[in-house]
Amino acid sequence: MTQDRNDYVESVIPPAGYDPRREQCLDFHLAEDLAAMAGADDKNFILTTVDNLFDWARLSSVWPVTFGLACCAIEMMAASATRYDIDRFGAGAFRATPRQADLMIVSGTVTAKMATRLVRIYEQMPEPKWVVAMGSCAIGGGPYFKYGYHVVKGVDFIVPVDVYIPGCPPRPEVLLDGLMRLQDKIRGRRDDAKPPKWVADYARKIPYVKR
Amino acid sequence: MSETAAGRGWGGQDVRRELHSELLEINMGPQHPATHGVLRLLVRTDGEIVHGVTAHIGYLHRCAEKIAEGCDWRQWMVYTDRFDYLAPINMNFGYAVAVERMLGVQVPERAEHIRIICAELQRIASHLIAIGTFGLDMGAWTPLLYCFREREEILNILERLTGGRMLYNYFDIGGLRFDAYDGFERDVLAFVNIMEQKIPEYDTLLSYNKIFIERTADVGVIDLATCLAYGCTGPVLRGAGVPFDCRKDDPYSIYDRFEFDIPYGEGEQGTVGDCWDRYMVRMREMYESCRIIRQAVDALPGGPVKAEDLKKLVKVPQGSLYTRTESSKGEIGYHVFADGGSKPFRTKVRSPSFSNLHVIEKVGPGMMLSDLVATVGSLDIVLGEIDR
Amino acid sequence: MEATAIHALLQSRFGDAVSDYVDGFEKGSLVAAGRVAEIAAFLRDDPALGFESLMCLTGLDWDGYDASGKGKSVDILGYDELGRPQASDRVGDGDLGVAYALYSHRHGHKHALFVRVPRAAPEVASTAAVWPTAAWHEREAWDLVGIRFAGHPDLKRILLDEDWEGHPLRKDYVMPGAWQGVPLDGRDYAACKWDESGVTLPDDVKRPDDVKQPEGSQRPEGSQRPESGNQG
Amino acid sequence: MTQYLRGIYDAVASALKGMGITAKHVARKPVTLQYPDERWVLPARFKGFIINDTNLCDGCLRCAKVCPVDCIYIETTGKGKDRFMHRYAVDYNKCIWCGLCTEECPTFACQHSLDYDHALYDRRRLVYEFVDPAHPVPCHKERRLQMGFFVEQVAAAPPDPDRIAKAPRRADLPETAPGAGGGEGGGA
Repeated sequence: MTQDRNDYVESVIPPAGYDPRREQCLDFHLAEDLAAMAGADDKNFILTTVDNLFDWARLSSVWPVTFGLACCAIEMMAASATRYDIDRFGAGAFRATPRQADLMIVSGTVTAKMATRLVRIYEQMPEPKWVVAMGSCAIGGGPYFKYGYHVVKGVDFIVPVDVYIPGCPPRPEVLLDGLMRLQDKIRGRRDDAKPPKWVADYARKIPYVKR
Repeated sequence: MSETAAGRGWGGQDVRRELHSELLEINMGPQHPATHGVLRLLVRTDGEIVHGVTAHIGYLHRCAEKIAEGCDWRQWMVYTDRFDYLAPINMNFGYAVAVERMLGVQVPERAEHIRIICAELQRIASHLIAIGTFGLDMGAWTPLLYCFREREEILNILERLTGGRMLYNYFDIGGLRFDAYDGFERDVLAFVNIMEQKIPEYDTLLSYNKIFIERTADVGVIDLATCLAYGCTGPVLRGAGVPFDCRKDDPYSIYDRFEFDIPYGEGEQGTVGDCWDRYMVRMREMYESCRIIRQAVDALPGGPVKAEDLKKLVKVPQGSLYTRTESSKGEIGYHVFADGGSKPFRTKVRSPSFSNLHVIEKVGPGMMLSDLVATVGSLDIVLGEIDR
Repeated sequence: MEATAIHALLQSRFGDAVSDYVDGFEKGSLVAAGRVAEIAAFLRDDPALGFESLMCLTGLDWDGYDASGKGKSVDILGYDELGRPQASDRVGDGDLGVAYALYSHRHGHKHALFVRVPRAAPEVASTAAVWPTAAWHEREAWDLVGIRFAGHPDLKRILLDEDWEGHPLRKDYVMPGAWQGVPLDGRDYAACKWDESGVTLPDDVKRPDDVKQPEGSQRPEGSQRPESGNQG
Repeated sequence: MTQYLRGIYDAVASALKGMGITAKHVARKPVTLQYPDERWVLPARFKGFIINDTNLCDGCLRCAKVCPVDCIYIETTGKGKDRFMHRYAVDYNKCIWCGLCTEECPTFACQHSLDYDHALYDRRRLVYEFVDPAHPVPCHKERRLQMGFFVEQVAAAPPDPDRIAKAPRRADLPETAPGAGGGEGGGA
């Protein structure tokens, strides 16, 4: 695994400054998000603490329902297997029944026929419950957008979605990243407002083009 | 078994009448851990004994054949990836061969060799999942972890080669998208060396485990006549005792240059064509794939990886052709109809799992419910390919 | 056996039912729709032919096929950039067809059968009794192309649901907007409203409360459809 | 009876053998990747998010045409030297990371980055805009030269998939990232 490390470039290109104008251009919904984040400050102190405790408990043991749809389900399995070990985030207990689960990872294409079942499974899950849309298909129809007469163009049209994980299929790391984002959300923190890393990457210019 | 199927207990008494039990229809799936995806089996059962199985598919129908009519020949390659997402390269291979045969394109030698190395690596990866999840169905969790570990190694190699971790889009009509990286052969050989040592480990862990044998031998027997009638191919047909393999019997690419055997079921632990045989065919095929890879790496020539006389926008001459290749699940066939344009007129995908699953309606009745899980597991179906 | 010889044999046996020899990339015979079943049985049972395996059965819509080989076939309809179904007033014409790809394990030879049926009355004799595997392939051809197979044991849709409208692989198929309350068209999600839970909510979207009991409950009593059983 | 006992013996023995194999792994180095802290070393060819260097892009629409899922939106106005690109967006609601666009790009403007892990809460933000609408990008080479854009021709050689590996490493690069500031994206 590590012996070839030198042969390959680093995975992370560190942010080396980016154009603020770019940020403005990209994060066109920034203001709304900041407003949503600023909301929940006027609570009772004790209740807040108890709530925090509950949230902490919830985010530390997010149990997903065993719900694999398509290609992404294999990456979901890979995420629960040895190398990526989703158990490190307390989310490794895949429950075969929705009644014991509080996270639904929609991993793959949601078809019309499956959508009715998906809603039913979602309804069977106890509150509080979260939904993660994994992969292009689940986010927005993906490759099946143009001629997909049987494909739902985004699972958020039928159930509310908390976190979107882009990729086709996303690497298992991205699922873990999405899981951490979900934990942030349960915690009440949503720092999505910061620009994605690749913007910095872009602003830094592609290294293989001589300037 | 046949006695219990008629509702008779081991003592010969009519169990159903004594227990006042009635036939019950239960759904297995579409969300069920043992159905390998979004398959729904409607099982008519009397407690433990299955009296009828109806497979309901289409929960992952992604309209790929319609899409084929809307995009051009090269573009549709990315959709073939998504049929059998456990062995995308084998799916690409079939489509590439189909179109190349109609175009009459000669694929460069180097591309052919790399294609075969990739396809066989992918076959091993797919079989690893088949074995791992089959073990999981039988209640063995550990082999899955080992299988995924080895599969990750294959994915590493393919990721370095193609840039994609799971779906690659590496094959192009007339060759490959780009050449292999430096050190590809070294990586592949290193993996094959490890893999050949690991297979006996799996044998010890799973294949010859007494409990596993008890769960799979003599279970879900699919005999030869049924296989042929229901169009079963791949490990299911070979498990029934016929060494039929498109790589040998309907050769494509350059498989005729390599030496390898076709493993087939011999009824070592029970009847010919039982779950154990199908499982063992896959296990032995991994050896054979390793053999092919070794030979292909040894013979890997230099040169280009793309046919040069091919335009960017492929136009396939008018006509139709059914081309089949051997994927890890069986015979993947593309029935392509072209009208001389830049888009396929109609492409039908004959997916192996589609036919392999059909047989469950035939062999299902009479089984115990737990054996049904074993049989579905041993068929190694992938729903992306059944529903397309 | 050579394909021409197979064709000659079929023609001598069935006369008019076997018309043209198809000589393209794959060799085969054009046969009459009503007599496919007998021809299939002969192909399987004759010791010299021995086609015990049906590799593939394809249903086709020949609508807009460019016979001149220039590739000017009609464009199919899809969803536009924002996900609205495209519409067209073109009415489909042209035949429907079925293609069979056969293989004999015993002799190692291949043959293809082609059937053309008029669009108004697409009916082909079923070969499910000859090759059981054809049962599912024929259901698929009925489902996606809309060809009826006479004598099929259980001809119903296989991939789509039973109350689906239209046959998607016809060239003039218009994409559906919704099915049983499930939205199938795309939305302009950039114009969606923003909910505090982070969900995009188009105006006319069905929330789970509206889609409750999406099937089963709406079905008439006593219907044979087993979907309603045991899910909730 | 002997068969029965034999069966029990076999079951226990084979299970123990299997456990022996498992036991061998106890002393092995764990293979788990500690993800947020430790990252997988990506290969040079990895297909991450697409980035478009608008300084190089001449708006030829090839990427949009070759895209099988139509996820690249390009809007241009004018002709010849006065052709301007107003929008270059990649819609990750549809993108399937297939690499066809980057292969097609004649100027190396459209490339796969090595970035991949970016989950988010709002799907609308998955449409990545590369051109500021207030500052459209000139498409013609001469016009770009005129306006101070970078137009070095790198397109002559066929695309090399190992180009990223051959690129200078981070340590070799100057401290301040080149081009982080001026000339980028917008007008002169």
